[in-house]
Formats: sequence, C-alpha cells, structure tokens
Amino acid sequence: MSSPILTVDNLTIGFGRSAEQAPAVRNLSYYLNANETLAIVGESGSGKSVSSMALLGLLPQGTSRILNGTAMFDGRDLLHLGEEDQRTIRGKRISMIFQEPMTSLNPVLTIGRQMTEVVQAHDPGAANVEKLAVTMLDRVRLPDPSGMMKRYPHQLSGGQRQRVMIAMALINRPEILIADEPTTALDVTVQAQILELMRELKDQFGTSMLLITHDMGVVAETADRVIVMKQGERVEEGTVTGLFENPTHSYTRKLLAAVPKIGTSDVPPKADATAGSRAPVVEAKDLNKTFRSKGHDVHALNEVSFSIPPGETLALVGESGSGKSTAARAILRLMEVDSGEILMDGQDIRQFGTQLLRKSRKQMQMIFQDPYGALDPRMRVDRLVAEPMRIHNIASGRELQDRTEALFRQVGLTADQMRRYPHEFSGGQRQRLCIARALGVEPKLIVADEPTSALDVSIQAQVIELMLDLQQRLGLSYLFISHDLAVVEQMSHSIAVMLHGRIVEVGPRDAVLKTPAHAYTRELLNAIPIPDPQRTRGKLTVTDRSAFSKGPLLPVSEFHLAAS
Amino acid sequence: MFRYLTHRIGTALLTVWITTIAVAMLIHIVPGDPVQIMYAQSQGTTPEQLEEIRTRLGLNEPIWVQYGMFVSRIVQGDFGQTIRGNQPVLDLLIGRLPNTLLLASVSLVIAALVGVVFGFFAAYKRGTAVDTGLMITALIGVSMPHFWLGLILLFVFAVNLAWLPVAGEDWRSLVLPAITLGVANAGIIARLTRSSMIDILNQDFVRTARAKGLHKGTILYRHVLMAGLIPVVTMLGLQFTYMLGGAIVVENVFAWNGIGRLAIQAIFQRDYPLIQGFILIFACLVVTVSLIMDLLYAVLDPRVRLS
Amino acid sequence: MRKHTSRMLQAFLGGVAMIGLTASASASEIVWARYGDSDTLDPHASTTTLSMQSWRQIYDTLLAFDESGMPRPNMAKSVEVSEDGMTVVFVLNEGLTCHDGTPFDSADVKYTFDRALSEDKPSITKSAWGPISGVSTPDATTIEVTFEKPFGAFVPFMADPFSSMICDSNEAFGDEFGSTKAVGTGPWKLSEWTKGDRIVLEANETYTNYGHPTENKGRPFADKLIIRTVPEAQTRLAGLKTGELDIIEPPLEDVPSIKDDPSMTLHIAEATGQDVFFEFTISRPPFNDERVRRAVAHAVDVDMALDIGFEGLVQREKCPIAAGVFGNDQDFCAQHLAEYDPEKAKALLAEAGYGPDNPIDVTMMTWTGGGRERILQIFQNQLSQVGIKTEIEIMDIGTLNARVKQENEKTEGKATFDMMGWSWYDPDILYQLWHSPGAYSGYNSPELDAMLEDMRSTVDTEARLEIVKKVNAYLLEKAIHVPLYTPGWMWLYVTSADVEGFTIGAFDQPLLMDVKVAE
Amino acid sequence: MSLQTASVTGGTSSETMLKLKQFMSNRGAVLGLVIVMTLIVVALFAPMIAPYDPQMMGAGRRLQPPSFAYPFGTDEFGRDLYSRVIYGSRLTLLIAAIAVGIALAVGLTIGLIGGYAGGWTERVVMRLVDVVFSFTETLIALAAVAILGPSLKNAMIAVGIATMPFYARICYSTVLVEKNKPYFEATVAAGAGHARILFLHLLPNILPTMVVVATLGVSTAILAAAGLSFLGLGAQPPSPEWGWMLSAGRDYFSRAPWMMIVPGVAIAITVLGFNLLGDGVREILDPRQTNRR
Repeated sequence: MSSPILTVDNLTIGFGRSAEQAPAVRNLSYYLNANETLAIVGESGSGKSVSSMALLGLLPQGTSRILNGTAMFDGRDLLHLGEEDQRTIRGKRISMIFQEPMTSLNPVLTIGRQMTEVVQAHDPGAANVEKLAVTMLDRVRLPDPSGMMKRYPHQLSGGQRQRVMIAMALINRPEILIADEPTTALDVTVQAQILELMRELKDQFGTSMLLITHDMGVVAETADRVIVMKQGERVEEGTVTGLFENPTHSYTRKLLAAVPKIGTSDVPPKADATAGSRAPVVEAKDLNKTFRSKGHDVHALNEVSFSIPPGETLALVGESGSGKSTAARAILRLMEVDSGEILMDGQDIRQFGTQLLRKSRKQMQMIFQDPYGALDPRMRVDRLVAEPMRIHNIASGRELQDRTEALFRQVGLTADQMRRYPHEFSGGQRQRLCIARALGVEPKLIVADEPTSALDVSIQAQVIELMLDLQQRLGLSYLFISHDLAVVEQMSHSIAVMLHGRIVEVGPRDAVLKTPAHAYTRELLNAIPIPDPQRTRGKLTVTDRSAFSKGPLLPVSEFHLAAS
Repeated sequence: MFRYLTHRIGTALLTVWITTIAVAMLIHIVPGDPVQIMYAQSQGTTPEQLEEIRTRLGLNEPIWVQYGMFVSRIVQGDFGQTIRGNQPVLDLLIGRLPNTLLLASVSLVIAALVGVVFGFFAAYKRGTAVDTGLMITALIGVSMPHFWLGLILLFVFAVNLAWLPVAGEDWRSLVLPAITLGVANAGIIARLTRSSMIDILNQDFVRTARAKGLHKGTILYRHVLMAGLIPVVTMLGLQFTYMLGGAIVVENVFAWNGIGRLAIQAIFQRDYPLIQGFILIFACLVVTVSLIMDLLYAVLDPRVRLS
Repeated sequence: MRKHTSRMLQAFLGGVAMIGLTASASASEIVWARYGDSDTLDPHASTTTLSMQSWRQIYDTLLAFDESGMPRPNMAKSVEVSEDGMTVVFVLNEGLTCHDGTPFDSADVKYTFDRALSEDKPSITKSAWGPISGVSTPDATTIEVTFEKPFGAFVPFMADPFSSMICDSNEAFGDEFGSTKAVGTGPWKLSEWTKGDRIVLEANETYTNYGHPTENKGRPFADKLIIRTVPEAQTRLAGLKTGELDIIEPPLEDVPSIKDDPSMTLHIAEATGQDVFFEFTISRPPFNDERVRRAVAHAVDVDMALDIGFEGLVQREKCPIAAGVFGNDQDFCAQHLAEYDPEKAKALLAEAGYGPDNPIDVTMMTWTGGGRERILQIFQNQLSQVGIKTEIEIMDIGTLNARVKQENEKTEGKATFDMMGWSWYDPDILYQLWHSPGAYSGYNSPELDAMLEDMRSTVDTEARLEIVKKVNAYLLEKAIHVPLYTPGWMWLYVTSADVEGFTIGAFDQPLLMDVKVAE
Repeated sequence: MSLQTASVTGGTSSETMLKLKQFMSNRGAVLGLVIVMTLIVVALFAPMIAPYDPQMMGAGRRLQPPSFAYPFGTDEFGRDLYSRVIYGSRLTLLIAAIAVGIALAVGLTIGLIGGYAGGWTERVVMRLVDVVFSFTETLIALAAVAILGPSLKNAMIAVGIATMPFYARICYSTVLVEKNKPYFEATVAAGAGHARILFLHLLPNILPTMVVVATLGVSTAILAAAGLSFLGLGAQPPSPEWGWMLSAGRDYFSRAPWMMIVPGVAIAITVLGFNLLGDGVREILDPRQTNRR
C-alpha cells in the first residue's frame, strides 16, 4: 500500500454557542491512501458530513468553527489554509459531490456553463474547454452530451443531474473525490448505476474516494476501508471485509444487525392460517387516476387492483413516481380516483358521502413517511393520540385518558410522556406516536406509507418489529408502501410491484422475491446494494423503463401474476 | 412558456375587468346622493333638474344596463367630464401620466440601486457590523413617514437653501421627490434583497460552486447575484406599483403635477368621474407593469422560459 | 426661472451671446403663483375664485368695476336701464376684436347670453343672470336685454367675470372650449394650459382698456403672463425669494416677516365682497331655537380668533353682505348682531333648556384651506366654555355645499352648523342664499321671501338700500346668517421688489395691466 | 434538521424560555420592545404624564420654541406640543389596533377559507384579493376614504381594508404550506371534520405567522393612517393625531420648525419600534422569511 495522501488528525468541530462544550465532531483521525475508497459511516448526527466539509472549508460560515486538528494533504494543512490557497485545491485537486442532485446545480445556468467554469476557475487560459466538458458528459454516459451542454438542470432527471455532478467533480482529474451520500436521494436502480459509474471512473482517473454514507449496502459494495462514526466520534475502523465479518464495537454490531438484508428472512411474518379464505379487508378494483402536469397527462394509477386479507400485509413496491403513494391515498380516499371501486365489507367507499366516509375512516388508519410532519406541532401528544377516538366518539373523559395511556404503553412509550409536545420526541418515538394514534380506533387496516424510510437503520428495525408485533396481537392488516425491498421482505405476506402506475407483478412474498417473473422486478432486486462485501453481483443491466412489458397480468403460478 | 404567458395575460385582463365593475359601482356605494354632490356647484338646481341629470347619466337604469353603458363609453375612450370645470377626464389623466411615470421610474432606479447594493452587501457580510449598520439604515428608511421626509427635504433644500427650484417640470424639480420616494422604498428593497440573497447563499448550488473552487467574485456575481436577482426583479415590479401608490402622497408634498395630485384633488372634491377614471388608469398601469415584470421573469428564469 | 437661467447664461457666456439674449430678456414675463389651478377657462362652468381670476385675464366684460366696486362702462360705452327696469340696452365701443382677429360685435354678446341661458348646458350661475326674457341685437353695436321682471343686480353682474364675453368663434371648438381653447377679448391671449401646472398667456397687442381702473389703457406692459400652480405656501415664498416667481399668495404665517422684508411687498385685497359666516341646520334641535343660534354667536370671540388665526390681517364683518358691497353698514348691522358675550350665551342656553345636564353636541364644518381650520379650533375652544361641544369636520368646498344642503334637508340626527363663505358684488347674494328654496335648502319664511323679492325687483337705489337694511336686520336678529369676517380667501398677495404696478381691483381681481417686471 | 426548526414553539416552559432568551439576545428586538412598551405606558397614563391639557390654548404663549416648561415647544394656539404628542400616542395605538384588527380578522378569514376550501372558492376569493392587492395600500385607502368620507374613524377602516389583502395572502400561503404538511393529511385520514381541522389544527399553526405579520403590519398601518391625516383625509382638528399635527405644522415651518419635526420624529420612532419588534418576533416565531410586501 502506498503512503496516505490525506491524513486527518484530531479534527474537532463545534457549532454555535455550545461549540466548545459539545462539539459536533471530536478528535477524529483517519488517513486516506491513493486509489483507495474510504467510507465514513454513521447515522444522522454522527458528524460524518461535517467532518468532510471541513476539509474543503465548506462549513457554514459564522455558525461553525474548527476547534482543533490538522488535515495534511500534499504537505499542507487543509484546515489552516488561506481562502485563496484553499480555493486552488477545491475542485482541482479535491472535489466533492453532494447528496441533493435536485438543488446542487444552479437552476439558471446551463450545464455547459457549469461544467466549463470548473476548468476555467483553475486554468483561465485553458483551451478546448467545451470539448473537454462534452467528453466528460459522455464519460458519465449521459445521452447526447453536446446537446446536454445547452440544457438547464430542471430539464434533467435526478440521476442525470448526479451524473453531471460527477462529471463536474472529475473534469479536473482530482486526486481525491469526496462523495457525501451521493446516491441517498436516488431510486435503487439509479443508485446502482451511479455507484457502478463512480467505481469505474475512480479507477480510470486514479482518484481516491472519501465516501460518506449511512447505507451499509453501499459501503459493502464500494469501499475498501470503513470508519464508523457515532455522535461525533470514531468508534471503529477497519477494512470492509474485516469490519463486516468481525465488528468489534457494539455500535457497529448493532448497526450491522439492524440492516435489513434481502434473502435473509426465510419465514414470512406469521399470519392467520384462515386469512386467505376470509373476505378481504379491502379490495381495490381497476383504479385509474390521471394527473395533468405541464400540459401532458401522467397516469398515476392505471387499472390497479389488489386485495388485502385480514391480518396480512400487502407491500406496494416501486420507485419514485411509480404511483404507490397515490394508490395508498386513493384507498383512504385522501385523493379521489377517476374510476374504479374500493370495496370495504362489500361496499364501495367511493360512493360514500361525507358522513359515511368519515365513519369508514374508523376502519382504516394511516401512518406516514415523515413522522416529524405527521404530528401537529402545536398539539400535545396525548391529545393527538386521542384525537381519532374523540372524532369517532369511541371514548371520552376518564376512559379516553385511560385508553390513551394504554396506547402509549402499547407502542413502547410511557405515560409520563403524554403531556409533551411532538418536538420533544425523537424520530422513532414520533413514529410510535403515529402508530398509537392509528391504533386508537381499532382499525382493521393500517396504510403505512414508507413508515421507516426517514429513520436511521437502528430505529427502522425497532419500528418494523413493533408493527409486526402489533399485527400479530391485534390481527391488523397493513398496506405497506416502500421502495426498500429488504424491509418489504421482513414485513409482507404478499408483494405488488408497481411501475408507471401499473402493477407489473404481484404474488406471495417468496414467489416475487425468489422467483421474480417480471424483468423489472428482477432489475430492482439486482440493484439492491448488498451489505456483504463477499457477495458480488453481476453486471447491471439497465433497461429503458418504457421497454418493460405492461400488459395485463397473467398467472405465473398460483396467486403469482406478472404483466405480459 | 406559452401557457404561462396566456395565464398572465388572462389574469391581467381579469383584473382590469373586475376593476371596471368596482369602478362602475363606486357611484352607488358612496353615502348620500352622488348627483347632489356632483352638482352642488351649480346654483339653485331644482329637484327636477337633478332628476333630469340622473336620467341623463343613466342612474335610473337597472344596474347592469348602467354597467354596459359605462363599459361601452370607456371602450370608446370616453371617460366623461369632470364635475369641477367640465374637463374631459381622460385628457386630464393622460396629460399628467408621464409626470407620474417619470417620478416613479426615477425613484425606482434610485431605490433599486441603493437597495440592491445595500441588501447585497448586507447579505454578503451577514452577521457582521456592516450588515447591522446597513440594515438599521434600511429600517430607518422604512420607518420614516415619507411625506415628512419630503417636507423636510423641501424646506431645507428648496426653501431655505434655495438649491433647487421649488416648482417646475425640469429635472432639478425631480431631484427631491425622487429622492424622497426612492429612500423610503430603498429600505424595503434592501431588506428584501438581503433576505433573497441570503436564501441564495444558503442554496446547495452555492456550496457546489464553492466546492468547484470558483473565485469568490465569480460565485457572487454569476451564481448568487444572477439567481438572486430573479426574485429581486419580480420584487421591483411590485415596488414599482408601490412607487405609483407612494407617488400619490409625494406628488402632493412637492406639487409634482402627476395623476396622484389630481387624484387627491378629485377625492377632496368628490369628483366621481375623475376618481373613476383615475382608478381605471391606475389599474391598467399596475396590470401593465406586472405583465412586463412577469415577462421579464420568464426571460430571466430558464425554469419558466423553457417549460 | 427663465430669467434666472438667462442670467446665469449671461455670466457664463460673457458678451458672446449678448445679442441673442437681449431679445429674450426684453420679453418680460410675469409669473404669478397661486395655490391651485383654474377648473376651467369656460366662464360658465365654475364658480371658484381661482377660475374667475384667470377668466379676468382672458376675457373682458361689458362693464367694469371701479376701485370702489361700482360698475362703469367698459366694452360697452353706454348702458341704459329703462324706467320700469324691464329693458337694459348696451352700446359697444367700435373696433373691438377677438384674440383670433375676428371683430367682436353684438352677435358675440348675444352668443354669450344664449350660451349662459341655454337649456341643455346652461351656465352654472344661470340664476344670477336674472329673469331674462330676451336678447336682441338691433345693430352690430347695440344689445337690448329684456326681463320678465325688474332685476336690480343685473348691471353690476355685467362687470363680473361670470359674465365674461365669449367670442362666438369658440363654438367651433366644441368640447375643446374652456379646456384647450379660449378666445376672448381680454388683455391676455391663451397660449398654453398645462393643467395643474401653468396657464401661459401672451399680451393681446390690440387690447384697449376702456373701463378698468388701471393707468395703462393699451396692451399690458408685460409680454407674457404665466399663472402657475404651487400648492405649498412656503414653496411659493421660496420661489419669490429666488426670483422664480413674481406674484404669490404668501403663507399667512410668514406675514410678519414679509412685512419687514424690503425685497417684497405685501398687498391686501379690500372690498372683496367675500363674507364668511355661520349658518345652522334650523330643521332640527337645537338650532331650530333662535336663542341657541344667538348663543353661538355670543359665545365666539371673533376678534380674538382673527388675531390668532390671521395675524389680525382680516376684518371683523358684521353684515351678511360683505364690506365693499352695496348696503354694507357696519354700525347698522352691529345693532342687530349678537356680539361676543359668553355670559349672555350661557343665559340664552339656560333659557332654551340647555346646560351642564343637557349639553349641546353638534358638528361644526368648514371647507379646506385659508387658515379656517385654525379659526374653528379657536371657536371650538370658546364654544366649549359656554357648554357647546363641537366636533370639527373639514372638507372640500363642493363637498361642503352638498353636505350643508343634505344636513338642512334632514330632520333628525346630530345638528350641524358651518362656516360658509360667499362672495358677490351685490346684496342679491342674500336672495340666492335665503329665498326659498335657497342655495342650501336652509332657513326660509314667507316674510323673508317677500322682502328678498322686493329687494330684487327694486331698481331705485335709495329704496333698495332700505330693503337691504331690513333684510340684514332680519337675518341678524334671527341669527340665521351670522357674519364673521372678511375677506375670506386669497386676499393676500406678495410681489417681489422687481414688480411694480400691481394692484388689486374690487372683488379680489388682481389687475396685471400695469405690471412691469424689472430685469 | 430543517423540519425541526420549522415546527415552531410548542408551548412548554423550556421552549418558551429558549425563545425568550433568543429574543432578548437580539438587541434590535429589545429596543423595539422598549419603544413599544414605553408608547403603551405613555398612552395609558397620558393624563398623568402630560403636564398640560392637550387642547388648552394660550394666546400669550404661541409658537414658543422648546424650553424647560414646554419641552417640545408650543403650537400656533399656544398648546403644549409635548402634551399633545403624549395624547397623540393614544390615537396612534388606537389606529394601529383597529386597522390591524380589521385587516387581521378579515384577512385571516379570507385566507383560511380560500386556502382550506380550495377549488372554485379558492380561485375566486384569491383572485379578488390579488386584484385588491395589486392596487397598493395607498390607493385602496384613498378610495375607501373617498367613499366613506374623511374622518379618523374612516381612516382606520380604510387602512384596515387597504392592508387586508396582504394579511389574506400571507394567511392563504401559510394555509397552503400547512395543508401540504403530513399532519394535515393525517388529521383528515383520522376522520376529522372541517371545524376540527380549521380551528384545532390549522388556526393554531398559522397564528404565529399571523402574529408576525400583524406586528409588522402595525408599522404599515400607522404610516398609512398618518399619511391620510396628513393629506387631510383622516383625523380632523383639534385632534392631536400626529399626522395631522405634522400637516398643521408645515405652514409654520420657517417660524416654528418644531411643530413639524416633533410629530414626524414621534411617528418615525414608533414605526421603527414596531418594525424592530416585528423583526424580532419573526425571528423567534417564524424562521421562514415572511417578507414584507
């Protein structure tokens, strides 16, 4: 191994007034070798982003301070360089890509302009800058690279923008590339492509990479070495294989244990044996919904049908824009569909008037992706949890209070937390509150729209466990919306895969995951980063979305159907 | 883009249309008998004569017929005659419109220059003494009653020091009213520019620009100012209409011969045809300005231009 | 301003451009600044003093007032009233011409009369022309006006700007007349009117002054007259100081310092015919009670108010018809007027049943400007001392006119009284105000109607004087028309030291024929 | 993280203390608070603070320059300007309270209905508001006075009407923001009725923003009302309303400049106070920039 090209020592960073007392990053030390990929892993608030921003002097001005430490690069301390010296390194010798591809590009400048200025900023007299930019766009495999130069960011998809970011970051052939959660905001198939691209280009350009991520799967696929951070401190460091096989620190172990791995959950969640034979809790038939957007129609739901037996979980899986959230909202009539039937106890709730509809909502409750936003910040949590019971006149007075308290206990909260406000709770606790609220009216069905995706992995695992536990105890049915197949595997009895508003495959969990019948399902499965450095996957195939078959569903085996 | 434009033009026309209704109804919502007020000047008008005037003005017709008559007259460019002195309303307004536009435009230029510069530097130096100083200055500018500032300027510079002519139509008479109107609005623009620029400075793409190693000047000019100016431009459009509103008061302080001074006179004299004409002209003006600003916005922002 | 510039230019250019500049410097101009603009140049479409003053420059009248306000021959070299007062014959001077070069003859006079008295678009002062039954023109210089009944105020009316002679060529201009076009026979020709800013007039080279009390009998001495609108009084004064303006209405508040300033001269209009007075809503309590009205008159110390409000520059007026008008007799009126006596006021109020337990709460109104809001504040203070609570409302004169009429027509609600101002050249004003229905639908009674009709139709001076006195006494005794002061508005003028020859004619008409502006 | 800052004050004591601390550390806001509190105290205890009756005239002490006996000098009637300014503060606060009250009540209602109802109602209501808004406060206030007639009471109403669209628009956009938050959907999904959603959820969440708007709106209202009085379309004499006093004083500028300067400074300081306070309140209640105008 070559000598490190970057050595960080005792890096300590503080924020705001309490910078000294409670630094966001404490005594962080690490090194990065040439041609190496070092992953810094941690959950939110671990200080992993902050520490890497500090290297380039990109910390928010005024509020944050580097309290201590050095970062030696090419014989110079990055942390104590003058602004101009730092500038000559940024984008030239060390460059960076960020998490948010939607906002990281300037919306009023063309891609070409934003590409070329990186070169010109470091070499004002550079020749053939345009040509170089086109070449780079081509190398990140963007279609029509010269046409791309004249386009504006809003005309590109998220994945395309992240490709532009990568092209921009590599155009000056930097020695180090810092990638801060580069794929977190992307769909899983896009993520796989971007990761593959980054690996490839890193090798071609001989760049070292500092990868900041929370995703163990990404780490396993991409990194050579790993640093685990927790609350501003490094808790463990090691090679990727060593760490995955032999985690020494308890936090690392916890982290690894919490990561849902596809194919590891062999036993489906227990279900009532008679479930399949009893009438479904809810049945959707031929739902259609079309939005008008910028002058053309978008089919959010296209002949979508499914049914959920009592006590079972149906997972709706798909990438962003596939229509899965629309389907969830349509079931609850939070959004009106254009046509189709939603049957509950044999009655089409689409025909219900306001009063009946409100009553029907007693049967179906919802929990949301964003537990921060789903609770009215100005209402005390006991009143929030009690609200559905109050609305549906289930209880009042002392009884209401008792029931609320019971609900708190049921979701693992304590009665002394009842008089607080939502902001005093952590993300996981808030999701528990949402669940408690949903349970109050003793619904048959809970629609859960990505209930864990805003949570850190360790918290995510707890919430899943709670939901499974409740299902068994109360015989609940779930409509579980998720993009994460690993989570889906843990939760569901059956799975429906959605693409462009259509269900392209539906069937029992194992059938869909183990013997996927539709090409898109296979691609989705293939794209999932696997948190196991030993397992490598084959070359990714990327199919044009519109090329997938979206015909009528035909049976593959019993209960297992796929689009023809 | 096309949809955007048609929508904007539709909105503009709708605004004018609603205004015509409001203006036509104006005469019916004033307390007292408008005809009596209008003809109070004439000596010894008898009730019969008043009735005749009422008939002539169509005030005895059903309200929609009156509205129809009103609109058809307006469309033909007939805004009626003033009560005081029987002058054609449209001519009076058109005659003074250039003065108001001139005043508002020059004030806008002053306000925009001072405001954008102040706001930009305050945003750039945010959290520092420079920021505080600039923003306190801006806040004082916003807090001063501009008629008062105007009078003080008038008395000090034109009356006591006699540096500028006291009344007239050349550029020197424009100096004080334009400064008065400009200063008050510069404060607002500075505050808005600052917050707009801070918004931009906090955007991810500015961080990207820094990460690319661009020069500070390039970042500020090409990335921050260019993107930050788009909301500022829209804001300037809104400010221009405020300038037109503010001009009403300032014109009266400085005896600037614009439609604002005429409007105040009309209101005092309850000269309803003139008030109606004024509101209509003002509406068209506001609508035109907003439309121009919308177009400018579309040209500046590719997200609008290319959609 | 132009003078100012040319001076600067001279200094700058030295002798080089002297020739060119002499020409422009010799073209003398008068810049006269007032607080507001004329409403119109059509003498039949406004009643404001601001308008009348501009008509006076552009148009001429058959007769003209002399210094004392008596009508004298002017365009008409003679005027003859028949014995029975039913016919008036004017004979015009020869060779009168309009500004557009057309001769002015009896046809133009008839045109003016016909226009003023027309059915569809009469002059808004139509009733002041009198009960005219016909106008005939036996020849080019003779005009015969016949009446339905005698009308004593007709002859002086022919000297008033309301009767300005309009050339019949104006007919062609249609609606433009009075707005962008105005052809008259007066000393100045309309060159340009920028509304709200300035009326630019040029000397009428062919003008002959037959009857106006100025020394100059030919064209005006100055070449140009610019009537500017400069609303702010302080600004006008500043403009006068810098030489930008020549004649201004000064800020009253600065009169003490102006008097002491040798660089300017203060002129005070006399015999303006302006009368500022109280009138009451006698349609409802408490002002339906004569005692309460008299109590108001007794409660106000007008002299003190004038001292504070107008720096003592205006006169106490004791007659319903203003000083300078036929029949004004201060001593006679004083005998009937309720003079300042707060004790008497209190007594009268107590007698009428008002007092601390039953206070009077009324609204006191007047129109904007002229320092009147100050006078009212003083009155308010004084009235509160006798137990009359008042609320002040100030509005535009047109609004006030309408409001007073409205208030008079109401029979319930909070009572009002107002400080109103009228200016006329003849006691006939009282007919307009108080003969039923009256300008404001205010007080009227059959006996007053009879007296006023008598006053109108009496042509004999002596006899008319007696009736005028009787009417004055009646109005004062009943406290219907409580006179306060004169003059009331636009009565102060200041000229710069450069200006000579400025005088103010009767009824507040500045005479600019003699004015010379030094360079 | 931004989500956390956006969910503003809960109401617990620790939270309140934190906000209070944050407010007190903003020197401008504290200055604003001091100015406003002083103004309120002065207005409440005007009869005790003012040395003279604000309407008391005295022929012998007209147009006196500021002195120990008359700190701000006297006016043309010999009235003590200091006492008049003190009593004028009552009117200023009254104007602020009534004008802002009208604007807030009407604006809030319209904004809530427009934002909540959606669809046809939303389009009609908000378009009308936009039309009124585009006319700027000054013009609307003038038009309202033209209809109602000049008086202080009408000026307050006029300013209320004129500034209403601003409140309605802010309220409307705040409702839209709140409507897009998951808790709104969560409440609907729970089966809540209109009244519950409007009054128990939406209203408490938009109120902080509206409080900020109202605090900043006070300045606008005071300036607009003073402007109307200055033009003679508001307060009538002998009211010690500052705008009217200023207007009355201008005739005496060369002889008694304090007559015009004193009320002008009083207005400026008051407006500055409310602006500073408003900025401070905005900082703690509403981290988003609710831009004025």
